Amino acid sequence: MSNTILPFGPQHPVLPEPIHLSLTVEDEVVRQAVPALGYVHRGLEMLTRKKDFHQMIQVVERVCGICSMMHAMCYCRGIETLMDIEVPRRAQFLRVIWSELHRIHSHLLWLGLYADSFGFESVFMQFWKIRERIMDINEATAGNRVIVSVNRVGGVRRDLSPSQCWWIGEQLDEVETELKAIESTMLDNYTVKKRTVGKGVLTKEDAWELGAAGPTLRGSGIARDMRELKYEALDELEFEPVVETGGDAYARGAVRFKETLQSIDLVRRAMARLPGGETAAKVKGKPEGETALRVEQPRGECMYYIKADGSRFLDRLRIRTPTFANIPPLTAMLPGIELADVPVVVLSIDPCISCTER
Amino acid sequence: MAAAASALLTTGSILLIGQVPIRSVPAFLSGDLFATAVQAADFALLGLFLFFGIRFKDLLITGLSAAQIAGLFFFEFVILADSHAPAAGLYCDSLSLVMVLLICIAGSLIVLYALPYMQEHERHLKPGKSRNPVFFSLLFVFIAAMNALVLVNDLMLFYFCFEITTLCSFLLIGHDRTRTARENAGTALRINSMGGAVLLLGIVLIYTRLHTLDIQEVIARVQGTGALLIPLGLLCVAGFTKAAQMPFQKWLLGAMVAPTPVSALLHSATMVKAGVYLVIRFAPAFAGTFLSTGVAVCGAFTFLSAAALAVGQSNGKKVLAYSTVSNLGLILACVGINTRSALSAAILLMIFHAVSKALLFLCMGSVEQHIKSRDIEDMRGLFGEMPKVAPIITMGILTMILPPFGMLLGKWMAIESAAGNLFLLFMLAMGSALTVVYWARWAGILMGSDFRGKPRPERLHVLSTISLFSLLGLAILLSVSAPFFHTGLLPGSITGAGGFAPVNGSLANSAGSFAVIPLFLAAAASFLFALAGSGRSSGAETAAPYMSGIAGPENGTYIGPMNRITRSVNRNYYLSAFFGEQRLSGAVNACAGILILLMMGACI
Amino acid sequence: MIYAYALAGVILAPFAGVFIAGLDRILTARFQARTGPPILQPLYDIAKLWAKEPMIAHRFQPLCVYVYLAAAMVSVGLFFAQSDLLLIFFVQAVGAVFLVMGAFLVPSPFSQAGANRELIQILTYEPLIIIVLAGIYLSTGSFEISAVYAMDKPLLMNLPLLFIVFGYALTIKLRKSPFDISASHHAHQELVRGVLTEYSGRQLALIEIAHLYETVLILGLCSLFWTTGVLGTVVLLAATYLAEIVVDNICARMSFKWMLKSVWTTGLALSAVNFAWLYARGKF
Amino acid sequence: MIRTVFKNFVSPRATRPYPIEVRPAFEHTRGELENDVSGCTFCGVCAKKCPSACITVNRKEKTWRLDPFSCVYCGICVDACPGECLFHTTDHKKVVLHKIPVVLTKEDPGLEKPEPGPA
Amino acid sequence: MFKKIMERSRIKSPWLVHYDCGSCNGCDIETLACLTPLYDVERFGVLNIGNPKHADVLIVTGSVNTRNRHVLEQIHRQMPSPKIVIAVGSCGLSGGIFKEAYNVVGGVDRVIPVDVYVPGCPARPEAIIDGVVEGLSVLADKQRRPDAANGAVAVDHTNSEILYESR
Amino acid sequence: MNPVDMTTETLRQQAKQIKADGCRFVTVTCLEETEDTLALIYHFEKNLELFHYRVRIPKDKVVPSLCPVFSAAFLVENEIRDQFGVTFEDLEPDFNGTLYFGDSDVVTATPFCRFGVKRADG
Ligand code: NFV
Ligand code: SF4
Ligand code: SF4
Ligand code: SF4
Repeated sequence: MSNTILPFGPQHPVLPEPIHLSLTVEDEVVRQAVPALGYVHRGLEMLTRKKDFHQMIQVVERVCGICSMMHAMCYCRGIETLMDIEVPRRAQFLRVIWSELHRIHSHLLWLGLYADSFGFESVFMQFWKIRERIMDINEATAGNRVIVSVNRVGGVRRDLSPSQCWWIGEQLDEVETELKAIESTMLDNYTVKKRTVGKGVLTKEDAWELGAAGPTLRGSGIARDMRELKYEALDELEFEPVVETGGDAYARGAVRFKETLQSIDLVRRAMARLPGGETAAKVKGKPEGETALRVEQPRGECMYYIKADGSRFLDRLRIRTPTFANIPPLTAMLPGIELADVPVVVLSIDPCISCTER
Repeated sequence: MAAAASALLTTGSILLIGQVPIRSVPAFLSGDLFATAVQAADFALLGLFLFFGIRFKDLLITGLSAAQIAGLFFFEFVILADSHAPAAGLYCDSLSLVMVLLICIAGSLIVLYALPYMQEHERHLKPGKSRNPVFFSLLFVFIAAMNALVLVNDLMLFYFCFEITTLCSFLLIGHDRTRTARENAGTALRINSMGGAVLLLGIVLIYTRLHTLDIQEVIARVQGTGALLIPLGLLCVAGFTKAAQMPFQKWLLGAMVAPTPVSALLHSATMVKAGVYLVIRFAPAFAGTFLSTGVAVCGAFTFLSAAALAVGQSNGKKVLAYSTVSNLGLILACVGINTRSALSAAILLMIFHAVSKALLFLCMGSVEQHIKSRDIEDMRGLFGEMPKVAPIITMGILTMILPPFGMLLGKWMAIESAAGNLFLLFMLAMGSALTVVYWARWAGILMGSDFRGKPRPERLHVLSTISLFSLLGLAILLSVSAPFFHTGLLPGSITGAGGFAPVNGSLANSAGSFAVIPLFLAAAASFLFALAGSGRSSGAETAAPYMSGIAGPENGTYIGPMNRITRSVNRNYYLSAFFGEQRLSGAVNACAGILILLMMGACI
Repeated sequence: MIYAYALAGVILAPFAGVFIAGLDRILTARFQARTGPPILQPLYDIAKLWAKEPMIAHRFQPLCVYVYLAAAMVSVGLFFAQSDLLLIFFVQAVGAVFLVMGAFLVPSPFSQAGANRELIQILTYEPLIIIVLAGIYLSTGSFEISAVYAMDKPLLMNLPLLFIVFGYALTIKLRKSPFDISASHHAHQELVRGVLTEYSGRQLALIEIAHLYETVLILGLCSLFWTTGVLGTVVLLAATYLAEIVVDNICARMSFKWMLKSVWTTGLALSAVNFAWLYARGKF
Repeated sequence: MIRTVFKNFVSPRATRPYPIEVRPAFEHTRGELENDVSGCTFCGVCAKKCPSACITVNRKEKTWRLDPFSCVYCGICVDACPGECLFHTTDHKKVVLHKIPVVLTKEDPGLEKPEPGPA
Repeated sequence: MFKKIMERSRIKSPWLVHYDCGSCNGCDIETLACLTPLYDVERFGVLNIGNPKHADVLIVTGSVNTRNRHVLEQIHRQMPSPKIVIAVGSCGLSGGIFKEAYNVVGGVDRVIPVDVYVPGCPARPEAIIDGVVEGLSVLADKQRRPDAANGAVAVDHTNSEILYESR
Repeated sequence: MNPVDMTTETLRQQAKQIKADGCRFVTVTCLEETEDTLALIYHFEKNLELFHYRVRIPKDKVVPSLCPVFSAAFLVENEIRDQFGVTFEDLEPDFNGTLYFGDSDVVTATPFCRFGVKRADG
């Protein structure tokens, strides 16, 4: 006898973004899940034929609003490698500060959506309330709440004044205390644990084999964080990847929660050591050659492949985003879980479809 | 012929109204000749069972029938050898009357329905030569045996009728002569032989203590003494087997392989009701004893567990079967509670259950002949296909679960009576909730709109139509008139002080009242209101269902991965993790067995 | 006289319901550090839905909705007529069954799954309510509401644990976390809005109204636990409802399997203890 | 959570009563894009640099045309403008019911004082 | 009187459904942010109802592409009128920075009639609130002139005082 | 970045070897090199280091899929199928060019192949 088949998405209130899953369900237990993509595909990579390599910064920033800063950073680093540009130390620190702020905002946002996915509305509200402080920081320092647009080839477009740093520190303290206040809810609450522990388990071996990235990978007990590559100013800032061993939705949530606190710490330390100097190097010429490089996005490892032929227009730009890598693990996680847990598990990889499809 | 006979039966039974109680010992019943004839028939019957047992190589049947033969032999020729028991003759009080009415009216309607049904059935089955005459004869023998069973006052005669019903059910279940039919007939015989053996043992024990076979006398002498619990307990167990209580439910489930009229008969008016009747009949004898509580607990447990099993079923006939088992459990629970209110609840439930269940089974038969499946999932949107039968089924279902209809009235009475016993109450409460689940789900599925088969014209024979509509009308009519016939028809011993009585169209006792007539008025008013209200909005176009924004061109489809048009199906919501047959059956049977053992153990 | 009460109840109940629901939303918002809507918001919602373009998904759906509303109204009427508690409850169940049937009518996976889940919810709370009503019966000797009002001591004293059990049923009926499983007030759940998915416009308005009636009914049942003084009743109701809102805000939505298991076990255990206690005090 | 919830309940609500009370904007907020045409030389640098291709400059007719509905408010043009006549206000662009592009010409009364006409 | 209540209710209770139509999430999260404590559009009775069949307002973020245009059309179709559509962000307005990308059809108004345009990249929550408020006056206007049921109608920009009052 | 060259024949064999060495699959990049050849660059990583392997193929060649070795490869290979029209053998699940695109008549069959599409700088 055939089972229930239901279309989950693209327009679905628990999914913040359009992705479709054809779920085959038996007695509320998922037996099979077939994904369908393409509802956000724009074909950004091909815009290299219409926009020059400077303009592409603005384009890759808009691959995704949530991780826009790091997209631009990675892209700029790529171009800088191709053009042999030495980025000033201060700019490297500023990039770290903004990128970690972005990570905080992304994680807070996710934590809220995640709470909403298991119907914990007040926690959603709380996280988003806390998050507004980071948005304020973004707006005050970069001029925009979400798409900060601070990167440029050779450095950054904005600077931080000491008073701004001081203010940011203050705001981060607030964020930290408020986060600590709901730490026990996210990590110890009975109902939350009931909804997350043991849901969507990804073993260490599977996580590695299926190419999971970021917190999804670290939640399964593998300490792999691209920040270990020590790009930008990270070589000066000690850093330990956060690892959990559960491999379930709960572990992934815990990783992100702890990473948020860790990022707050990173921003503080980066601001404390912020060196003086220029914020951008002079740029001359056009990029040529090919390179592949990675940064750690909020959702994990993001790889850029850039090939340039010495003209204003890049030859090929390829972005491998963390969610793209996390989709195969997701499809492996879904069978066997309950229908009610589908949103929890789907959100537990922190899917960003606009990143995935570009 | 058959139609005429059924008409005769019905009128005959109706004529009985107002004649009760009758107690007579007709001459021919007391004659030696008759006694000998019954004796011979008894042995012949048991011999037949033995034969079947040997032929099927079934040790249990063989053993049981051999034991019964030996027991009967011992009883008739050793114990009864010198002291011949005086013949007890016939007894008809209001309880018997209710039963007779039920058997005759429901039975006749079923026979009426069976006429066209069996023709169609034969056409489909194509046996060498028509076996319908045999079939209808058996039906009538069955009905006759049932009538006799509720009318006799002699335990040995009762035993005889009891065994005849066993035989008839065995033959009728095996009617189709397929392998499963044969196997399930075997099961039925096996379990009912157990009942027969237990019954015989009980009778023998009673006789050795009281030296009488007169049922009324037995009851009168035992009532209030708390004596003779073991034989009475044995009688109850015999009743349980007939009424297919857990853990004896298996034969009734198997019985659905038989042609639908047989199932309808077994489930509604005859056979299972024989078991219930037996227990109700002897209820006064063990009122207030531990046995009574035991019966109540066993019944309530059956009510709960069978309802749970029904939730896990997608086979429509099985749902009906489990629901029968479950409702019989409820009835027996009421009998076990053994107060006046509880007994009237039991009798009302028996009446309403018989009518509604007969209706549902017959409808099921039509559906099955029409769509060639008995799976509930295949009945999705049946309304589109069978615009006559589907609403009747839905109505039938509603009469089973919703106020102001009779079944719910009975359930309400049951719960009000059970409120004093915590354990019972829990089981009744949970069971009644489970009942709502499987019925409501089914009703919703029937009336939905995604039937996907090719629509064929719905052909319903006049006789079937008459039968279905009469049953439905009867269910509603009886529900409306419940407060009145309750007092008019039920034994005075039940409806007297402390029991339920009609007050202003409500049925009330000291603990509460069920406003039957006002509710019916309210229901009628709301129905009109609803009709008017929905009539106004019927002008609106029907919108396609929400499919996450990717609904396909056809209702109920969506454009899935790879641009494929996928049909969204909704099936298999039977919570097998909780209520699956495999998951529950073992534990449930074990529990029920233990409960029965406890009950018997406590009698000792 | 009884009919007058019943009529008054039926007419006034929705207004009380609007007020309660509005207060609920404001308080919920306040617990989430928000401002929240105006108190008459439920009224606006219903009036707006009433005036929307009609759009029906199945021809029998309006019928089911109207029966749902009618059942809710009749049960509230019966309540104010101080009728039999069990009867009121069964009449209310008619509405629940029809709501489910209406959701089953449409070939939409969300409404179907929601309907199934709604059935599970009915399955979960129905026994509890029956047990609570039986508890009331044991304390008063009757299922009639008037008998409760004849008591000289609040029921809560006799049935403290059963009141908690009733709280479970209340939470489920009000569709609050952790039991907003078949449909929630906001559609942020896997089944969109579950049973309510396919109802729209006026039908949804009718459902909302029926829901208001149900809220009033269930709070009315709740009020039976303290019948010896108006102040006590009001305090009890306010405290209970506040507790509901707080629970709603400190719990995640749970799965129906958990609900069935945990509610049945804890509910039955609590009521067993309460009954045992009653028994020990010779209340049987 | 219960602590947080009650804390929320007793502390003043976090809501910014937006339409009634408007919070002062941050200094560097990139709000609506404006052109003080008086300083514009119609050099077209902004149009060339704009990643969203939403500015068109016609040197001959001396018109500066902005499609504010495809502008992404990145500020690249502002950074690039040699005449320093482009700037962001701190207020977001207001919502509209119709998409009408902004077309500014030299003759327009710009944002600052009007240019004296040709002598 | 009844009619008056309904008219008033309609602008007091806009339930919205949000569809992310290939947005970069920027506008998306700003739309969601409107629901959160700091902006709390529930003040205006707005609920994110998630189901088009219950919604009055469709908020679309992002640019339309070849696959999701059908979804968008369908959601719009499944909303019972009176309804309004608010396009949010440069992408929703015109395709924004992606308007030249090969899989981008353009703004939302290429597919369904849009009533209110909220510019920005991303549009700020304040702007989105403005958009909703503005949309309500369009809604009010639509009910006064039901013949203009769909499609953008010219209304006076400023008659949204009803929402600004009293809160 | 110095890609090691491979051929389609040895591709799967080498992938197995790479996997046995403890490498992890990262992604595949496809690019158009000349009018009728494409290059597939396979990226792997081990201990934070990236390794690249390049396969040059004519446009109409069927390439063995990496799915049997690295099951995570299905998504990216489907994407390449969409964008460059490369057919992979043993791709599971195979969306057959419909991963991203619904209406084939609107989007050109192989949107990422530049020849045939006018570049902005001529
Ligand atoms: N983090 C991140 Fe992205 C990137 N790259 C990812 O999947 O968010 Ni939209
Ligand atoms: S860059 Fe500045 S001066 Fe040149 S056209 Fe643009 S606005 Fe005018
Ligand atoms: S702000 Fe950016 S998008 Fe807007 S006109 Fe200037 S350069 Fe173009
Ligand atoms: S307008 Fe900007 S922020 Fe909004 S979706 Fe488009 S690119 Fe993202």
